[in-house]
Amino acid sequence: MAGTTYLEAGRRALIEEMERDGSVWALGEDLGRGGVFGQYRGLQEMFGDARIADTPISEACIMGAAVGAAMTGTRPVVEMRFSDFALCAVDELVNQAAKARFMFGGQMRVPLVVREPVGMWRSSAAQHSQSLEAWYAHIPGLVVVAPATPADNLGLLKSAIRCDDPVVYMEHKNLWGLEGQAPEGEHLVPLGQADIAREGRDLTLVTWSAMRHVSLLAAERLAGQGIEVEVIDLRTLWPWDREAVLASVEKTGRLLVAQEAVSVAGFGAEIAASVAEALHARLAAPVRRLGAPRIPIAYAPPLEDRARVSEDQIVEAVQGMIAPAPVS
Amino acid sequence: MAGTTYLEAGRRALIEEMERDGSVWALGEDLGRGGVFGQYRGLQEMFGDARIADTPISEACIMGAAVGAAMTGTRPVVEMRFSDFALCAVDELVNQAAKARFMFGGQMRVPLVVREPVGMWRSSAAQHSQSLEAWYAHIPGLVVVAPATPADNLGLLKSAIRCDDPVVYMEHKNLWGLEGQAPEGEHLVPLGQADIAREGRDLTLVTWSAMRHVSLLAAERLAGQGIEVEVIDLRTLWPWDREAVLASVEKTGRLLVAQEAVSVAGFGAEIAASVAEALHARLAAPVRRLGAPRIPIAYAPPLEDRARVSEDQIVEAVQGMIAPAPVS
Amino acid sequence: MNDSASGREAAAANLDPGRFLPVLALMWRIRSFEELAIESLREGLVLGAIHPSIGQEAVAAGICPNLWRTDLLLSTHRGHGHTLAKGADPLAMMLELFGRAGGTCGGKGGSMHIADFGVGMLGANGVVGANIPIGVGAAHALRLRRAGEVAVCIFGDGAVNRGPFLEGLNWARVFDLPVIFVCEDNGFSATTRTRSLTGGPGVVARAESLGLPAEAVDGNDVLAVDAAARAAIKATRRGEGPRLLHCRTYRITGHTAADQAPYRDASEVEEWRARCPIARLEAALRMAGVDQARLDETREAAQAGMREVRDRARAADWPDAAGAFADVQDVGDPAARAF
Amino acid sequence: MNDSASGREAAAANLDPGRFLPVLALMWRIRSFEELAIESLREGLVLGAIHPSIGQEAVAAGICPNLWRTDLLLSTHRGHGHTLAKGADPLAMMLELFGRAGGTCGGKGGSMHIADFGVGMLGANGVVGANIPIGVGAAHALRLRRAGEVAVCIFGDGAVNRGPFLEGLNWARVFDLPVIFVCEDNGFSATTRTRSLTGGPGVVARAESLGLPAEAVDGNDVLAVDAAARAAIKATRRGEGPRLLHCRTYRITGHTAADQAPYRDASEVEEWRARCPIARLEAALRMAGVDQARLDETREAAQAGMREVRDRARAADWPDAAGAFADVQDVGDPAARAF
Ligand SMILES: Cc1ncc(C[n+]2csc(CCOP(=O)(O)OP(=O)(O)O)c2C)c(N)n1
Ligand SMILES: Cc1ncc(C[n+]2csc(CCOP(=O)(O)OP(=O)(O)O)c2C)c(N)n1
Ligand SMILES: [Mg+2]
Ligand SMILES: [Mg+2]
Repeated sequence: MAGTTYLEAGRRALIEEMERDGSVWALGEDLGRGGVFGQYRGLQEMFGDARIADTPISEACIMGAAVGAAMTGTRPVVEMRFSDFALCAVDELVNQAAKARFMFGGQMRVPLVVREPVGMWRSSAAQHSQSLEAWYAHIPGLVVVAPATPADNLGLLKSAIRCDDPVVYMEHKNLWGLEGQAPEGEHLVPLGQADIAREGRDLTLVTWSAMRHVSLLAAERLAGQGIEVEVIDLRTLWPWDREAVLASVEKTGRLLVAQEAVSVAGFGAEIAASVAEALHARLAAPVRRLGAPRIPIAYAPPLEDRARVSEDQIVEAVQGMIAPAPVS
Repeated sequence: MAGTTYLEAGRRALIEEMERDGSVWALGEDLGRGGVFGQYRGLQEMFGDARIADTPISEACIMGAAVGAAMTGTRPVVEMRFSDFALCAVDELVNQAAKARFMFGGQMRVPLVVREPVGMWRSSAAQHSQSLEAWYAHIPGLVVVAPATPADNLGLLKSAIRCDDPVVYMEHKNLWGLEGQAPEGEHLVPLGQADIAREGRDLTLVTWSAMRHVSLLAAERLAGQGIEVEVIDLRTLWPWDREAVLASVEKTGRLLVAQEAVSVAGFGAEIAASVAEALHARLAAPVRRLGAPRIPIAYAPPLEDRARVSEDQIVEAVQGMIAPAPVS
Repeated sequence: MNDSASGREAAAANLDPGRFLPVLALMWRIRSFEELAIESLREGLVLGAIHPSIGQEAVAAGICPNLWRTDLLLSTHRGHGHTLAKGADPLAMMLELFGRAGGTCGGKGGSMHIADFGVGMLGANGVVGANIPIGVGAAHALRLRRAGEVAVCIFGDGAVNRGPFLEGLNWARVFDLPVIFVCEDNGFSATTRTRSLTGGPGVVARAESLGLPAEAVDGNDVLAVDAAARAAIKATRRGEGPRLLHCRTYRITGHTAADQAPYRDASEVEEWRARCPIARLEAALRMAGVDQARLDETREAAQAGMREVRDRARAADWPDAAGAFADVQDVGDPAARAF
Repeated sequence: MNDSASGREAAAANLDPGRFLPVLALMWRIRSFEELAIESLREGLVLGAIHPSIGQEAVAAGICPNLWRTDLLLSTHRGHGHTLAKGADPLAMMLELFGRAGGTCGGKGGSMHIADFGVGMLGANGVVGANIPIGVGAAHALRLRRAGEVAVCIFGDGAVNRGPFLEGLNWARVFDLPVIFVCEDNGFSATTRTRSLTGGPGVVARAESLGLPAEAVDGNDVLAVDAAARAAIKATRRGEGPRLLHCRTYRITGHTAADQAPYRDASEVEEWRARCPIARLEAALRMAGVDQARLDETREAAQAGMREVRDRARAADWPDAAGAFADVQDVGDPAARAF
């Protein structure tokens, strides 16, 4: 194990995979200068400007070209800078990348990874803060990944690059500087496998991405009150680890989902509905979801905070589910 | 009341609103030749080519220009031809239209209607068959409408055009020829109000768009077996009529959602999760969802049909919920 | 016009029948394939919409025979001709249109998603202009792999008003990619005249403004298309970078096989029928000394072959419904586990 | 260069100080606003990223004073200068950057979404190129309403590689709209030189290929920008349709206020500092007989005014948190009912 950051881990993952497989290359804006957050620092010097390609500001062509290049024997890693800008390339991702293999009867694959930095991050406002993972989970053909720790950013990005399906890979902007340990040798985290971040018997708290850390803080506080929360970090949203979640709720009898995205039609709805369908009789309390209200994300902190799920909210929600308020 | 079709009703709605309000105009490809399905037949002759504008094949600019024109005192009705092509204009709809009023602190409104024909329709395959209403329901700022009958297509399109918010208006391609009655005078259907298409005491079946009709056929068959299903056609997905649904499930104790879209992360998840959260103790059976499997839509009928929710599936699901199979 | 007409005659006199009789056969096969597809649509055998290219055959037939099998081709919703010309099996194609087992895409795609990766045909596309970035990316991969192949990306005049046109051509220039763009200009964007939707002098000027050499050719003259395509492919294969060909042509049918095209005069259609690219090649071959019997034979053989294709397709099985769950994705495979 | 240099001197000698002293004041106000915003960012008062336009003031100041208050302006992430020049209140703008109550957008937007519809400033935009279709649509609405106003849409050199540039300019030509496009070319697409990302001769050629008259001007010479803008606005207002101005300039700061810009030489920055558009206007005014004291006064007044703005903004209240639920939408209003 060695100390690293979430950003460094992603950088290392790409370096390792590019060294391992000459067909892997990356394309996006400003990659030669290290990318907008420094995730690509030094890579153009290491691999040359053909494999770390600086592109025009042409999101549709970045994504579309990656589709064509993936069909033609290479493994592109697409950098979208902010997930919000990927909205300029939705046809290319959803109508083309996701469907091509099926539509063409399995003649080929589209092995590409789209890195889409997501989430709220110091007053970035409505066009630079979104989390739209639910969209991609809804689209047949796509794999959706959202790592929360340095080790997972290393192991999942490597798995994503080796995956033959198109992967939407959502790094959280607020986690770039997060420090943690990562194994020194080859480290792969399988896609589709959740991480039980904390064990507990009283309630299952399902989460992913940056919300893992808020959830763990809340769980810590609740432990002080004698409430043992099991925190499950999904890590991959499609396919999500249904077995792990159902097994946990089978044990605890309670499900709370904590997500940064807008709650309405967010991916938490899929989890809550699935658990309610599968384990209705086992539930000691109704399933519950926490997420952002259905409002755009504002710039000023007092307004921005209203779109944030806080540790306090999680603590309160858990308390409410464990000891329901008496019905008046 | 007079006999009409779903298509004619939409055409009449637009004519009435254009006659009523000189700031309403429509823009899209081939509108001068009546639009791809004939929904705009004769309108350019009636209103001139400035108000029924033929546009280049430039979806991003069609949507973006509508945003600018809506901010500048007009009420554009955008025709996207197939909802799939709206994926070429997602930034314009989601980052711009939906957020502008909020982002700019309420300085103005963006009163536009985006007509997006959706759904499966005779072997149209993966790029001409999608139903992505869940996406738009997830986006703060948008209203989402999906009419299922001629009368509703008349009354809801008129309401959508009068609405000061951006509305995603999803007509179903397979319903264009559907015949029905529509009131002869002014007919407005309020946004956000569900239609109880059939009353019943045993189970609440929530649906929308073309699936309303499949649901009603299933309910008819079930009635023959003594099972009385209450069919609720949501009509508007955002805001959805939570009160109507909760009141019905309060009565029946059972919820089934039937949707044409992919079930995973579809809008049915929102409804199922909401009902499970609010009425857990009242439920006599777990909530359930029917929807397409997570596969792209194929061309050949035997394959295409695997993505279709059938009357049989609904009947079986209801039967299973009313008399659960004994646990082995 | 006299100059070019006499030039054409001279060219025709020099014509190598050994090279152009197969081109004529190809054009007849395309024509016949589509006529039978239209007929089959009316019979309910073809299931979705089809976009015939009748009258436009010279573009496919002028370009594709100049390509290697391993060169790559990206096409549009109006792609039957391109696909046949690139070497796809007409039976597999007809099966695809009929939605049957053995179709190029196993019945999953239909006319608008026809593809045959085995002959470098990377797909028709249901989204106008979407094939441009994909074609550019295919060329980008060729360059990264230092392969000697080129990619050809064909699109209509309507696609020239979509953003991906600019993004793709600019990209091809910036990365100096081995890609040839072909604007197959039939004058219509679906039912609207493209001229009324298009600012400026046209696609050649647009390509040049993005730094690409571009050339206009008579898209109903397969000899002209052939000559321009050969030169372009040769230059691009040599490493001279991307370029564009603008082929002016006309579609004799409506936008789809169901479109009666009331938005244009019969006389206009007749004018263009008179410029039929197949008849023009026949005339040139006659001038080069090929006798009528040989021409008739060529036509009849193509037509008979396609009728057989249609008949075999008619008798074929439907695909197994379980296939609807195959080839979606490996991770999170819906065939392996119901989600 | 001699010709235009001597032309410039002649123009300067004819300069009307009554018209250009206010322009100078405007440029100083922009410069000072941004210098204080950068300082305030370092103090933690400005909250998000800001993109200064220091060195580029001649574009805003050459164009906007020629507009009516009711003309419309669409800007970018680098929009402070345009917004001030269009007449927005600097205090409301600084409050917006500080995220305070009373900001142009009530603290909801910040620098990248600054807007003042009251003066026809329809918004900065966080998405490169997204303002082009919106600006085109604003012009479309003007035309539908037969209003006499024009729309001006400013974007960077990087935006010229996005599809909406083509779609928007083509649209403006096809519908013959009263819109003037301004490419404010500072040579960089964020941290990459735009030249290396751009095929062909550039934005003027691209605009011309789409049928728009286009003109290149020295974007650091406010007199040149003013003259070109006046002519363009006049023509467009008269109904002569859309056109484009290409203003070549340079940003003295990094891409954002936090960017140290290690990707370029100090000497290059120095070269451009020497072409400071403010200093050049001062020189021209001096040549036209304005004395130094008057120039100093102008600068000092602008700076003092902006310092006061900053101080008042610093003391302002935060917006009420409940505002986060306001102005989302009327139907399905999250403020009216928790969903
Ligand atoms: C992005 C997009 N917009 C609209 C359509 C609908 N559509 C299908 S074909 C077509 C006309 C295309 O014209 P052109 O590119 O000239 O090709 P042609 O049909 O003439 O061969 C249109 C508008 C589409 N498929 N994709
Ligand atoms: C669609 C999109 N892609 C990428 C970005 C990130 N980005 C912000 S500013 C910028 C550079 C824009 O360059 P230019 O248009 O020349 O404007 P300048 O910053 O030079 O004023 C980039 C790439 C964005 N905001 N939107
Ligand atoms: Mg065409
Ligand atoms: Mg720039």
